[in-house]
Amino acid sequence: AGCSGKGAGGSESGKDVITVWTFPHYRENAETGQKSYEQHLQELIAEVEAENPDIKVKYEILSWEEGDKKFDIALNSGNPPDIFFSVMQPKFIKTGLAVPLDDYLDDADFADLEQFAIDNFSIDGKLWAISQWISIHTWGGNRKMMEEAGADIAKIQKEGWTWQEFYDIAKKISKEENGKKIYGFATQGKNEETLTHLMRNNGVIKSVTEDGKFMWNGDKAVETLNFLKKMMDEGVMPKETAGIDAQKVGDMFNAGEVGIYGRTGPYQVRFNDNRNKEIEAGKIEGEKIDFVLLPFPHNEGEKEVATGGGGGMWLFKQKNYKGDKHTENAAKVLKHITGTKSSVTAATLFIPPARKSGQEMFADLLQLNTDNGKFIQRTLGYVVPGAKLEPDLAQKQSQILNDGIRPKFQGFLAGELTAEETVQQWTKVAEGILK
Amino acid sequence: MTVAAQTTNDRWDNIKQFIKDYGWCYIFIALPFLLFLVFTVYPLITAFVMSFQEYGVMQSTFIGLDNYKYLLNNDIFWKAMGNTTIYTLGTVPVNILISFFLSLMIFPLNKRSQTFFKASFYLPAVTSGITMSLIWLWMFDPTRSGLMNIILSWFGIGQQMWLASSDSALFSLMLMTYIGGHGGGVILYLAAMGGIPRSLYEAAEIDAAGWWSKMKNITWPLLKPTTLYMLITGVIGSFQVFEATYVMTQGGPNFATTTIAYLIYQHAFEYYQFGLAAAEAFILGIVIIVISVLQFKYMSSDVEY
Amino acid sequence: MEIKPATHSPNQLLLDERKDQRRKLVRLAVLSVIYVLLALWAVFTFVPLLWMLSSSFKDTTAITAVPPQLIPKKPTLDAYKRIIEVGGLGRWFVNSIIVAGLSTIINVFFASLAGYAFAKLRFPGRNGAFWILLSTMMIPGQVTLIPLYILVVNTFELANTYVGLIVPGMVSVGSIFLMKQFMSSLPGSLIDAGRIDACSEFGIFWKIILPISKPGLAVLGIFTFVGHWNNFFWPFLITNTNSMRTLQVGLTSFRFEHLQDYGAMMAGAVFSALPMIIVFLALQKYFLRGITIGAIKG
Amino acid sequence: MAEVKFVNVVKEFEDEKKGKVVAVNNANFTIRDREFLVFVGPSGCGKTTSLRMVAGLERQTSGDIYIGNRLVNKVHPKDRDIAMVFQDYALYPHMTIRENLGFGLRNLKTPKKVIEEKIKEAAAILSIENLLDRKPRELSGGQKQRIAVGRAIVRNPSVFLFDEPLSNLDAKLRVQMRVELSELHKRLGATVIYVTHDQVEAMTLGERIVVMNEGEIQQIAVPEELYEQPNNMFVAGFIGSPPMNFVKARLDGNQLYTAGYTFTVPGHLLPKYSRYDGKEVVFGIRPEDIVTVHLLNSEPERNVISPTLKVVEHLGAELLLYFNIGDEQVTSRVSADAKVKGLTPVKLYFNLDKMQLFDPETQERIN
Amino acid sequence: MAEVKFVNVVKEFEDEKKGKVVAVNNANFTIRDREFLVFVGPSGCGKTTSLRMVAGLERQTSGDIYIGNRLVNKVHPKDRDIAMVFQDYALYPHMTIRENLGFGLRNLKTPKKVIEEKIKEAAAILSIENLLDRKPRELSGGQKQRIAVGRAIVRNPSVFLFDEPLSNLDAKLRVQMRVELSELHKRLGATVIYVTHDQVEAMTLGERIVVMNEGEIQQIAVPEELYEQPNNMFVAGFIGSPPMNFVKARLDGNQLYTAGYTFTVPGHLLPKYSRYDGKEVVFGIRPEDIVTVHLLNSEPERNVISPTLKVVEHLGAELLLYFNIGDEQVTSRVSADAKVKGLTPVKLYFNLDKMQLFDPETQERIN
Ligand SMILES: Nc1ncnc2c1ncn2[C@@H]1O[C@H](COP(=O)(O)OP(=O)(O)OP(=O)(O)O)[C@@H](O)[C@H]1O
Ligand SMILES: Nc1ncnc2c1ncn2[C@@H]1O[C@H](COP(=O)(O)OP(=O)(O)OP(=O)(O)O)[C@@H](O)[C@H]1O
Ligand SMILES: [Mg+2]
Ligand SMILES: [Mg+2]
Repeated sequence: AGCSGKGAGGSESGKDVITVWTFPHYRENAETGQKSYEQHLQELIAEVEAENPDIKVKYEILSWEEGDKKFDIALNSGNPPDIFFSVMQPKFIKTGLAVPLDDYLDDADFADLEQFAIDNFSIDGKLWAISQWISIHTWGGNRKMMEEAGADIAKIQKEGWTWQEFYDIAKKISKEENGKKIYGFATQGKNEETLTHLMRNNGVIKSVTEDGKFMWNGDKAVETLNFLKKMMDEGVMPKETAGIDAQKVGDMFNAGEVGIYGRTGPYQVRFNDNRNKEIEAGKIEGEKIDFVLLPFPHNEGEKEVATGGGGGMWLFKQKNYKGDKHTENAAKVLKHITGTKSSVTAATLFIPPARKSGQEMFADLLQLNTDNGKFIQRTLGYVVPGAKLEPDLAQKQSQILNDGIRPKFQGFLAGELTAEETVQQWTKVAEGILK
Repeated sequence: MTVAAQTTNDRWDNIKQFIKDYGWCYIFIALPFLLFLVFTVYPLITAFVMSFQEYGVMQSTFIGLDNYKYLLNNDIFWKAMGNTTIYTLGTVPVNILISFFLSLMIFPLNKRSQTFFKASFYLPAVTSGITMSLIWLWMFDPTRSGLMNIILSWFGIGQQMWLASSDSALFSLMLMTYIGGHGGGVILYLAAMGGIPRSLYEAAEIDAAGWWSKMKNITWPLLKPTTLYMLITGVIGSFQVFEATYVMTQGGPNFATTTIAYLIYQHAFEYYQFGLAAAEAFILGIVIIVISVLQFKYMSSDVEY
Repeated sequence: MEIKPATHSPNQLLLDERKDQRRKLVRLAVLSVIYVLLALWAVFTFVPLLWMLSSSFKDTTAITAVPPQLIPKKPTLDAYKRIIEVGGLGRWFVNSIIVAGLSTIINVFFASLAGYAFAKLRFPGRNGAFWILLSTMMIPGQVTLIPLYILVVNTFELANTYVGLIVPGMVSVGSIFLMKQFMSSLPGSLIDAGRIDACSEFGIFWKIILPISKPGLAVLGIFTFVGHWNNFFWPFLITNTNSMRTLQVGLTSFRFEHLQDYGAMMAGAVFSALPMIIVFLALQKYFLRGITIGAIKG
Repeated sequence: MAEVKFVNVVKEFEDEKKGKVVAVNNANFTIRDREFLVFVGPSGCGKTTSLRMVAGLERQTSGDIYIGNRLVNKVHPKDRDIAMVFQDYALYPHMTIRENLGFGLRNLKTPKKVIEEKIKEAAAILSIENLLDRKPRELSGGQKQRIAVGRAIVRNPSVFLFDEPLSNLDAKLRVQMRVELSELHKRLGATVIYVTHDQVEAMTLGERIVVMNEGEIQQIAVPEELYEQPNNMFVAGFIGSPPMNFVKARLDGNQLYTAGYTFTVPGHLLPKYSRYDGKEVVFGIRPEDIVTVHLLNSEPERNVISPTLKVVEHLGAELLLYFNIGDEQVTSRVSADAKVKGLTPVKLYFNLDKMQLFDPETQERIN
Repeated sequence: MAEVKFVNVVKEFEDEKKGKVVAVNNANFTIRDREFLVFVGPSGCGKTTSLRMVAGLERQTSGDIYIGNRLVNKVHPKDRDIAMVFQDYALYPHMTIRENLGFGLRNLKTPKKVIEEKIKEAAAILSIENLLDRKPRELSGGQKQRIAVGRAIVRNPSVFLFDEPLSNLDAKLRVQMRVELSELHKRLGATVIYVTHDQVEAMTLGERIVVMNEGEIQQIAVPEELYEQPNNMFVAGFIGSPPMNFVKARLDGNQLYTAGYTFTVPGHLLPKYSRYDGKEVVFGIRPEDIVTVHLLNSEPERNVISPTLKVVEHLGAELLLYFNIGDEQVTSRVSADAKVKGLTPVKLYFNLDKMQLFDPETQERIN
């Protein structure tokens, strides 16, 4: 192909060229016979090209770290790809180049999509992307360690657990064994994700409401922070949490240093299975782990709330508008590569596909009948989306996050601020921004 | 022939002569300069215009000095300015000194050892900044199993939080530059040291100067031009430091490592406030220019460029 | 008048002898200390590199093992196998060579041409032009990304082409600065001799100045090559197909959501550092001669 | 025909610190065809600048320069039919000697065979045949110098320009090269313009000499004239080694009063000094015109003084005697036969037939 | 007491390309207290090396060096009670003159006031008071040279070492500085070792001169002796400018046969040459001992030849006449009064009373 590509769009042998930018979700595994994400995408593209001989699809797999930035630059240069994979980003909408999908979808499509998937990508009453999956946020646990500490895992997965119940188990797991420290709980402290999960399960579902009110300003926030503090003080959770990232948490869990850990997802079931297989095959050293997905614990008297998200395919036009026909073609491609068959991607990642038809089609792959599978199904029922904010307000919210919550929370984890000071300070930032 | 005709003729002659005399000079810098105009100056001018706008892809609105005003009244901007300054003050002179002392130690060695150490100090530069940052992120693991903590424990020093504490995060980033990354400086210093006449040292030896006196009174002052060069390029570089913050700390914790360059990135790509980012860049640019001019003025009294 | 030893006493001789002995010892001691210090420092600076090297030979568990294994217990080539299996490695490598190589050649050529003009030729506007160049170094590059992208991708439509990869980096002010400093020390009479020998102005540059500037060119060459070889962001921005990727861009495909293949990344980093080490070793003899920047007025 | 003519030539430089510098001020003179002309003067007086203007490496600020009757103001160096030898030789360090010699011709697209021949010829003239395949750095100073001349020869120019070509050589080699250059000039029969700050070189090599100082031409003359009839104190002091002695004096009738000594001016010289009778003058006399009395056949009646010597320098064949008249140091140069030992007073005869008087204001020679 | 003594001193260098280089070979001599001794010789003969061994900047391979009776083989430069003036002056470019002068004393922790005084004293001696606050780059060559000497003076050493201190100055300044150095030596009364490759400097400055060649000492003598009784052809050729003429000849009775001419040896010289009767010799005669006949009172009967002149150089007071005897170029130096014009043959008288004969094998003077 070499030098043939000349920017997005344009035509090649009279065909309408549609550009797709997406990310490498998983790679090929020759032993399990699993294809790579790229291969799955290629299949879908081949189909849509066969169906529409006037369309040529060009796709690019971006790298995770910098892909967003590449897209940001392309978008702000007025030259985004036609289709892009992303989570919900109100700022995309604000540029005026994102194209709402309502006109290109029929009722059947809407019916097939999980309601959460629709809600997640709706703003202004318009749908901005077709979700590929519902990525549920969960916690994860080491069955052996938890059961030794007296946990009834089946019950937890079915009915949830309270902060206290969680704390008791975690506390029991924590110990120091011949110089090696074992923690009941660990989570990454680079951002406020875990805090968000706990806040939602302490009755505060949104940090900023649709009408522009800041909700993380009161006792509930202090209480939640203090719960974390207690765990750090008591050695249930590493006191270095502020400097621990997700990768490190995973490593610690695999090394048997952690019983329960924060923020993983169904995908981890697959990774864990693969790891166990490799250990069995003697390819790598290590202990096999029986991995269980866990719900977020909720505070006594508060409702259990699950958190989810999900990436989807967005449709864009270019500043140099290429015509309605082109947009239509792009929408066609988008629909196909997010269609029922595309659920293979979600299923491969062991995440529930956003399309109900997809969940059915790949039921085997999803192993929905296992304990973990059942837990996922249950979670889908009570996952609550965050506030659906206007782009402007969304931007303010992210500014509150960047300038207030995240830095102060980091300061709190590092032991530099008390819970009260933390809440006070970020409230002040939030009020300044929302004013 | 009329007078007027003569003068136009003269003028034409003058132009022809000018082209004959200097034409080549301009041709020599023309192509580089043209490319430079297109790919550096033009984007810079566009960015400069952007700094007076609220940028939008479809259309930008002119808002005068609002971006600049906003920044000058913004706490985070000043915090970042402070961090950047501390970082610059804490890295550039220290690193120059380290390079200087390393060179000082290498210089008296024989050729083969010189080559060996030069290569040793330069080679870490061949790995990309991102890879380096990733490795360091790993070394700065705040738990007991972090490499840096393990090394410290050999010396009986307790566990450090490194990047995880506001107190030590910026210092950790600086520490990273102290170790490694002196290859260029060492090469430049060694070359310059080779240029100092031997007779000066011999004169000093007869003048009863010891090692320290020779170093302080001869080597160091005579390396001023090189030091100035490294100071200026170093300041330019460190005022624009971005990669380490971006990969390792994202400005945290609690803004302890937020640098101007990182702030620019945040404004540009997180909020799509390109106008604001441009304004920030130009404020930073002015600061750097002022500092460079001051350095030139202060340092170059003995130095000929 | 100072008192000077009138006669040559055996005492004095002994004293001198002892003093000399001591000086010799001190010298030896200092030299050993220098070697030890330098070696330690070298090891210190090498730790990250060694870590990179050793990690590239570890399996996925060893890489995150606690405590860290400085030397892999069970060295394996798996990581290297993985990066080779991904495919495209050869192609990326070739692309990198083309892009970094051409960029270096063009950069060195332009920088020496302009550096020569700024250092050795006198013409109206010389200083002004040079200072304009220099001051643009002081503005952070991030803000010009969007305008540059619009220019290269939208206006010139150079996305995903070698030209687009190379052109914006063809001229670097830093390189011009360096070459100007270097060329100022060349004897001007050679240029005059060339003029009298009926050599054209470009001929003087090409046949006289370039050949005698080899040390400077080598230093600039390696600096530029390393810079372009490690350049990630621009190639990432403007390439769209696997076949146009450079090594640095290609190597990022080992990062997956929720899972980073550190082993492969480190193997990739080792792999991509190799050519530069070779280039460095090949050119390092010029580094010995080095270049001097500026001079003390004496 | 390669006469070189300067008409009202002025050269100014813009110096960053000093502002405008006049390097050559209104030079007017003609260098004759086949003449060996030497520019001499102290450092910074504008010699090199004059030469470079002839070469076309520098353009005069105003005035005209002609080479062989052709106005060359706007002619490129390569078309001026000149060749130049530089002070630092400016050999191309990366080329062999052969390539160095042939470089100019190759640029002029001369056929290979012709180039080969010319190189051979030049190499024979300078006896450098065995050096042709070396690089400049493998040569000694004298050899380099010869190559630099060879590079000029192969061009077969009508004007040769030399910029202090001998100043980097040691004393002995300098003497040898001087003779070689002199012979070469005779053989080639080209016009030669030669710049030096060494007056010995100027005197021995130049058919005529241009003495410059601070951009101004002081005198143009053949060596003897320069030595015997210097225009002014500058020329008198610059030419001759040790230089002419200058002593403040007052002329009164035929008596010359200096600090402590009185001299009698020979009668035949008096007419030309009549205007200065009773006025302050500067009395100039060359060291060789002050001799020890006992070397003469008979002791003269007048103009003999017995000063105390400060220093005696032994130069083998000669002695230099230093003493003071008032504050001014005076040198006498006598044959080693004088056998002056130690610093005892000695009788010295001033041969005032060879004296010069100068106006202390204008510093011009009184004539 | 600061006599300097070399006993069997050998210095070898390890050169990367040439292997072992003997820079100084078995030197044995004593420099007397307060003596002004000059080392002279061609480039690379080992002069600087000898000096640096005295300074302690280089350690001899074998042999002993004494300064003032103290064996200094293992004494550090700063403790040798010496001061050195370098060829390139080695002034610290970034320090003012005052700081330059005081640097050594400051290193020795001398009290500030004493330093100030010593600087003042040295500045007065050298009349450089007005330069003290300048930097070296603001000085002319002569001034720099003076500062370099000043830096040595403030140290008040018993031995001064000079390494070609005048070679960077122009001819005129060189003459002036020579006299200054000479006077300075008298005033300070210290031992001076002075290195130069310029024989004029050596002759005028040295109380005694050491002539070196290729690491070997050729002769140590006072200037007159060196000039009149050179040990060998090397010394004879090196001392004197223009150098002594050498012509291959055969001695037969009192006849000296050269290529084309026959000379008659004065009878009083014959005894010492008797051993060489009938053998090949080298006939040496200095240029000033060949004079034009018409400058003499009467034409001598013998030893007059009429060669064709190749080149005539006019040096103001003198003429140099170049001609050949066989293949060998011979120079005659005559007063300018000889008024030789053009290259017509001229009658030249060889004053064989001043002749020397050398053994063509050993190159030693026949005595
Ligand atoms: N390119 C230049 N820019 C400014 N001033 C110059 C330039 N070239 C020469 N000058 C000045 O012009 C004057 C004459 O210089 P020139 O080189 O002709 O002297 P010179 O007689 O050759 O001296 P030297 O014997 O030192 O070579 C000096 O004052 C010098 O500083
Ligand atoms: N450090 C050194 N290493 C190797 N050889 C050296 C060294 N220093 C001097 N030599 C050699 O020793 C010999 C004598 O050198 P020295 O410097 O004493 O000569 P010189 O008489 O001072 O000459 P010049 O007049 O050129 O200064 C030379 O052949 C030189 O190459
Ligand atoms: Mg000159
Ligand atoms: Mg020497």
